[in-house]
Amino acid sequence: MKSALSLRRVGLALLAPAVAVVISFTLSAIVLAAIGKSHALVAFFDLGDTPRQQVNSVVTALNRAIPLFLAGIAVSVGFRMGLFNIGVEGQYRMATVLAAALGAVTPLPGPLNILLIIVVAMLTGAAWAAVPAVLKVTRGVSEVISTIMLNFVAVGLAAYLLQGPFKDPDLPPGGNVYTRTLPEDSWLPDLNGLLVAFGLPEPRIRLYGFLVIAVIVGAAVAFLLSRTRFGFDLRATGLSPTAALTAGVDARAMTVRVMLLSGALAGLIGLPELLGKTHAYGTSFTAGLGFTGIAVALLGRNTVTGIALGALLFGFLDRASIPLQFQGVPPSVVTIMQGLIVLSVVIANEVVRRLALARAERVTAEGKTTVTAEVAA
Amino acid sequence: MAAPAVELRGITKRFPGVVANHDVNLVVRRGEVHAVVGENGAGKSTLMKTLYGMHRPDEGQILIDGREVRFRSPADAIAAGIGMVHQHFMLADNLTVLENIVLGSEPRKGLRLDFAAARRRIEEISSCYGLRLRPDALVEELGVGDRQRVEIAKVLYRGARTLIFDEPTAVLVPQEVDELFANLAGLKAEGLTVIFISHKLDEVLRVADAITVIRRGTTVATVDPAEVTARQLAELMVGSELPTPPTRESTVTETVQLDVRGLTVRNREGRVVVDDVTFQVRRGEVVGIAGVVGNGQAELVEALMGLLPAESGSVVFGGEDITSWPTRRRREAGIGYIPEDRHRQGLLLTAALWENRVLGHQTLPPIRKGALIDRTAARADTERIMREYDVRAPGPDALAIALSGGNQQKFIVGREMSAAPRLLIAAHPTRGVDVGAQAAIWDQLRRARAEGMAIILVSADLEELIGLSDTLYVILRGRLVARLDPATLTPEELGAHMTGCQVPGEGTA
Amino acid sequence: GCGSDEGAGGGAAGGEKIKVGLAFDVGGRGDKSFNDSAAAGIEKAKKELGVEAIELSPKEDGSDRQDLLRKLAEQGYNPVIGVGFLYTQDVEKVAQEYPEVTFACVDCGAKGSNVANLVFAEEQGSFLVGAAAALKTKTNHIGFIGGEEGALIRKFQAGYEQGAKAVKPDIKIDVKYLAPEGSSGAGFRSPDKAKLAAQAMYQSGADIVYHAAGQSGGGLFQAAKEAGKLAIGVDADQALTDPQYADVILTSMLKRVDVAVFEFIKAVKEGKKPTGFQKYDLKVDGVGYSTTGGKIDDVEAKLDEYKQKIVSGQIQVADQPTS
Amino acid sequence: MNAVSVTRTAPPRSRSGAWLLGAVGLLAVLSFVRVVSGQDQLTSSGTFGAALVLAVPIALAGLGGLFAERAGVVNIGLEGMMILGTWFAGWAGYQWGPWAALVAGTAGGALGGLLHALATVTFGVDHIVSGVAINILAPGLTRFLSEVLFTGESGGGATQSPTFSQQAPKVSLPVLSSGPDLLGGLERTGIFLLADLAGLLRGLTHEVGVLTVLAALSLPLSWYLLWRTPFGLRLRSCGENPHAADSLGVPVHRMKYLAVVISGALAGLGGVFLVFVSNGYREGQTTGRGFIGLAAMIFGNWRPGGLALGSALFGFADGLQLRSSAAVVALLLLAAVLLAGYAGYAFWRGGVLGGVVGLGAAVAFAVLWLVVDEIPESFVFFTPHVVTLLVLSVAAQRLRMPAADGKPYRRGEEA
Ligand SMILES: Nc1ncnc2c1ncn2[C@@H]1O[C@H](COP(=O)(O)OP(=O)(O)OP(=O)(O)O)[C@@H](O)[C@H]1O
Ligand SMILES: Nc1ncnc2c1ncn2[C@@H]1O[C@H](COP(=O)(O)OP(=O)(O)OP(=O)(O)O)[C@@H](O)[C@H]1O
Ligand SMILES: [Mg+2]
Ligand SMILES: [Mg+2]
Repeated sequence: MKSALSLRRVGLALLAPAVAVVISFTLSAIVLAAIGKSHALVAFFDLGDTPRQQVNSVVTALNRAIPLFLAGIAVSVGFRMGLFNIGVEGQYRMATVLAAALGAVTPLPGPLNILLIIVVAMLTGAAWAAVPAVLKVTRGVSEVISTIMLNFVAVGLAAYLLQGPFKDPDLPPGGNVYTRTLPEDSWLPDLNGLLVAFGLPEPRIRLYGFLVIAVIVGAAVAFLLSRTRFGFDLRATGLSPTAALTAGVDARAMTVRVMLLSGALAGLIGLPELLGKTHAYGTSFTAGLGFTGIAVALLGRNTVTGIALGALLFGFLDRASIPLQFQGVPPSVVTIMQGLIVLSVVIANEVVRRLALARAERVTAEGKTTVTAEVAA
Repeated sequence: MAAPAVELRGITKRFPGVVANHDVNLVVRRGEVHAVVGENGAGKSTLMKTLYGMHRPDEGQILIDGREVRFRSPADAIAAGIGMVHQHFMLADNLTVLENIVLGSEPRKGLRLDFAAARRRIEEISSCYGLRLRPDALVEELGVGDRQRVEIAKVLYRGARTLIFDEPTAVLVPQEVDELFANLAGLKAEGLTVIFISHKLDEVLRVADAITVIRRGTTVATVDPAEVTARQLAELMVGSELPTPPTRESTVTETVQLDVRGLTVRNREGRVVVDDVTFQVRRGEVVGIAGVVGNGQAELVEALMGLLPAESGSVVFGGEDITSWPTRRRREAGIGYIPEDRHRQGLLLTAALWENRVLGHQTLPPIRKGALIDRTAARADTERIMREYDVRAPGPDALAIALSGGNQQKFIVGREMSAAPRLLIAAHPTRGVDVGAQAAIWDQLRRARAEGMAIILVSADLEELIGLSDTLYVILRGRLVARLDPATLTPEELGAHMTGCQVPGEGTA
Repeated sequence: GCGSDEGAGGGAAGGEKIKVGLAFDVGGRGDKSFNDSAAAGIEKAKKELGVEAIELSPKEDGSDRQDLLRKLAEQGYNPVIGVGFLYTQDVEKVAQEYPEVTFACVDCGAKGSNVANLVFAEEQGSFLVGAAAALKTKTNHIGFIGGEEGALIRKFQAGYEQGAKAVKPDIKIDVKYLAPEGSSGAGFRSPDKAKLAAQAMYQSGADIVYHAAGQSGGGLFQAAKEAGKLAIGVDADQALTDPQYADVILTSMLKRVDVAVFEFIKAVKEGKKPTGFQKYDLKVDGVGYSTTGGKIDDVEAKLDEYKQKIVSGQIQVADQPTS
Repeated sequence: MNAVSVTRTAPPRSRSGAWLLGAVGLLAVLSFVRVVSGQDQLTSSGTFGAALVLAVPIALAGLGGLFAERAGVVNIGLEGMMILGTWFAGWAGYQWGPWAALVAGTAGGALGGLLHALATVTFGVDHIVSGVAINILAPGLTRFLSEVLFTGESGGGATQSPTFSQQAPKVSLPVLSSGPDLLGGLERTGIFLLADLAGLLRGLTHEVGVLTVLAALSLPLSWYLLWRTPFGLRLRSCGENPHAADSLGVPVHRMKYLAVVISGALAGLGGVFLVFVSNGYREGQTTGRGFIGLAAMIFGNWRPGGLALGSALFGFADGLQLRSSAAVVALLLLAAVLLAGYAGYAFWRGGVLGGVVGLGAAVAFAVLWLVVDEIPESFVFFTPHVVTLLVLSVAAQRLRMPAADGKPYRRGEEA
């Protein structure tokens, strides 16, 4: 009987994503049919003809997912305690430009320099997040406003640094401006060797070595949240600020700590690209990951595994944008689909959560079996 | 004979997995005060909500003045002359009294809300029933009694002929209760019908014209208050005896556990709410704090827990000055806390029970494991609490929200006791809890006291205060105005002290 | 069916049938500006050279520029063109991976033996419209509005200022940028801000304002119209592309991305492998000014004089502002 | 969290007097700084006019946020709804003129609101998630629609609609700010306070678009609607305590739907305004104003007057930086003067710490003003954002958001 029940529970847990995927692909099919390209739907699943193309596709999706995962984690840490850090965007921009500039001029040997870059990025992100944190606890300024404003400030400041003091003096003519390129021993090795070791063909694209760090960070954050006292205090504050306060959690200190943590994690977002692809910060450095991170965090319901899945989903959808264009489908359709998917996933989640909660209460009322806390959150 | 004002026939209401009401029959005559009693979870509120159109019955009929009605929403019930004062007040704090009262049936002048007309009408009701309303005050500034009068005004404003009160007296002091009952009598005199729910059986016997007992979702009897005693009524409800606060055999020692001197506290708006308070609690002693809600007892407790800073004065705990310690450090030093509002302060409602076991005890054994939380230990200890305190829940993984109020409260008591605190601050430990659970909690408090725990008890239940306390203080406008001996005190005397209208000197220990 | 896949000829201009892959800057085709100009080059190549072409756009955040180029190369497109300096690094990378493919990058300074940088002497064209503005101003006061402040747009500013000062050394020039570079194109999409900035310039006495601000330029024209003053367009002949503003557009600085793209494709088609910097300057009419509406007919002779001096090297136009 | 609320019923007359006094005082300080620094743009009618143009879309978005949040629905999707507003306005405007643009843009925004209501009210989705999804959806949708509908139209393309042939009408105050333009004359005299006042008045009355007038009216109108009518009371009750509202027969779900749709419509109207300024739809022309609007609403403590103040402040700083980078430097002096005033006030109130900090900051700004004669352009861009942050951190924050804001509501479920 117990196993039958847990089976049902698993069923419920899987129901949400399943329903969501069905709904969103139905919607996508409708959109595609509307522009007379219904045949293009397969492009979502078609990773390529040759194994090598397939590996390429997967690596493309993964490379996109890694920074999104980090962004989602950074946002979620704040969310878990009820802090809305919209400023992840600005935090990673400042972190990347400073880390890139500093990493290019330090004389440290490779691995140490990589470590330094990571530390500088995290410290910068945390410092940039410290502003709204301090304003909130000392002056009661809503972090929603201050982080929105600081994002704009970060754009201007980063532009100033890039065009001025951090600009590579030996740039060739042309419009693009970079910081100095990192010394080659500070480039993070890719993981293509690993793929080959698994018997896969070597992809043309480099799988970001930062994947390893992202996984470690994810595990660390999951551990921090679920096993440590700090994590408990954080989650308790998010679930009920009043109860947490009564339990002796110092709300102001927690606000500052969590903002700093969120900012430090945000500092990592630009590094996969910096250390694995561009090796310099420039005007063309990917922007907007902080905002997408909000969607990813919420899609993953602020849990580390959920965020990983959400980031992968975004990665795979984004990857499809190019094959779809070859089919004559404009990239805007992919964006539309992303929006639809986010909406249908969360709606399905919500419906299923309610079903589960109702069941939990029913079972409790019957007083028969155990119900876990998974339905919460 | 005229048709009854309200008649419920064979009402059944099912929630997923629960039959909250089953074949309930209730007849309420016009112009009577009709009480409904029953255990926690017996289905009283559900029945009243059904009558008020908040949910539809699965089976059965509702008759108003002999005619069958079907309510689709409270609006229908209101139109049929039924009004309800809910167990948890249904007021918007940030709106004015006037706005709360007229909401949903506003007088209009063209497009706009006719404030003048509304004010006139409210003042009329206010003077007619002696409700003393201030239409332009914000509800958040009001005390509990005021809020209840706003609720009553809401109902009267809508021209209700039948009024439902769900546990109206749970949070009132005797004087306020008396006033409420005077109001009820006034309503009755005007020909209105009153249905009310209460756990306080003596009260019920005092004011009701008829009493219906509900057990496990169904009506078991309707009795005449003149013909039953409280004890008989309780037996009808639960089949067990009505508990009384335990008798006293002093366990007070000489060791002072808590020494509060000249404590002054300002609230978050900067008003002095605790004013130069001095008292001591010895090991093995229960110190009761009595006071009308809003006289500073909540802030006093918060200051003792470190939730509000002390403006001046000192708090010495076991010889150490803890005046400026943060909450966590106080808890670590051995202060336990049963907060007043269990939903907002005591529990993480959407978290598992075992996580709630951790709450407030993150840094204490057996939960603490370096910087980590020992989940296994937390689970095991949750199971122990469930066993020892008779918390009826499926297991440590059940969500706190899924427990009934009484079980939630027993769990909180068990949790706070498990750290073996040297001082326990218990605020309204049995509020809204049914008679069985109440007895269990009293039992626990008494046992802890016998083992040498110092206890500060804040309660609105005067029987409880008098029955449990070794020493009783009365707090009025932030000051301790009397120190009383519970051994010789009646609730009425205590009530008089609390409202500040006692003859000076009388009853002072 | 014209022959097999393997190198069969059959295009209108003879030679090999080639497949051109073009990746737009964020904004993509239909931006009425830079990207559309590149698209026009492709259209011309399709018509006149009989080439096959595909046009792709990156995601809004531009994160997949490199993937676009790679996919094009992988699918056998050759040449592959990236439009906009943001492609610099990506073209460099992908060109390394596909040495057999010829790449072009518009406005870039990309390295690589199979990369052609199609660059323009915007400062030279801007010099001439600056001179025109100085010749036509009645108040001795003109203005410049840039979209986002970066190296590329500063070239426009530099040339404009130098040209104006060449005519009137004491001329007053107001300069305003709408956003810092890296604002995801916000500065090129804010006609309202351009309008307000232009209003300020006109109110303080300027009577001609030049813009290098993409779609924000519409706001400048609007302001000019309302104030009864003049404006100078950019990239394309804006008196033609925005006919309702033709009466306030003094002239436009032309930047012939279409020509550059077309010529590049043509060269590839002819079997050449253009590499390094393909500079489109006044000498080859890669930049210039428009005369639609005849508002500068009276000073054309003077402008031609300057043009000759620049072409001959007598005047060196700086590509960054002096101050 | 625990702040006292300020309002009850109609504000007493003395308070509006205090407001007026404060406004005049502020203008006097501005005027003083203008005279000392010689930066006429600080108080020119052009600057105030620009401030108005920049403030209106922010205020409209903020007003949209106000309606939604007063009914208990957090609306971070304002940006997306504004984008929808711009597109639909562009689409209708070039075909049928400005009035059609007004209607279509408003309806477009309302459509976004409807979607948000569907997700949050009917399905109980987290409000922020739904808003973020709308912010993703709207740009994709509008891009797609442009590709389909604008490409091929003369002057239209994937990123813009054809330019309107007809402009939205504008009005000026006769005699005072047009024709003889008495205010303009007064402004040019440069007399202390008088010229500045003239600048302010002329900026607010010279060549003002009808939509600006509409937006300016919509602020008091919204206040009236929300605080003086039964509809408003019901709407606000849904944001404060939906259970109470429900128990009194207020149709909570319907009210929330209505509020969120109005919210979207107002955000859409903000979009229409932008389209009118540029005389056509341009992709991305909202440039984050929805977020700024949200910030302005929070800045204004969920009240129309406050959000108007927040928008005006932002608009003024933005207008100033657009018109004159040099005048931005003078803001340093302004900050110094105001901070000195704040410090004085703090000392007078007995707050030594606040006073010392304020005085220190005042001196720092004054020194900065003396040594800096030009601010790098990159810094000038974010003047309005920094100004907003500075004002927020100096003004004591007693924010009170609607008690049930952001909480999903289902009948019978206790919070
Ligand atoms: N909305 C609901 N959904 C599911 N079950 C409910 C709901 N409301 C009440 N119940 C269940 O119905 C039963 C009766 O609850 P009700 O609130 O009527 O009790 P009560 O007699 O008022 O208790 P108390 O004295 O504690 O107020 C309980 O078992 C409760 O769990
Ligand atoms: N919407 C609901 N869904 C499920 N169960 C509910 C719901 N509302 C109430 N209950 C359950 O009904 C029971 C009694 O509810 P009620 O609100 O009367 O609590 P209570 O026992 O009086 O406690 P308290 O005094 O804290 O309100 C509890 O078990 C509670 O969990
Ligand atoms: Mg009840
Ligand atoms: Mg109860």
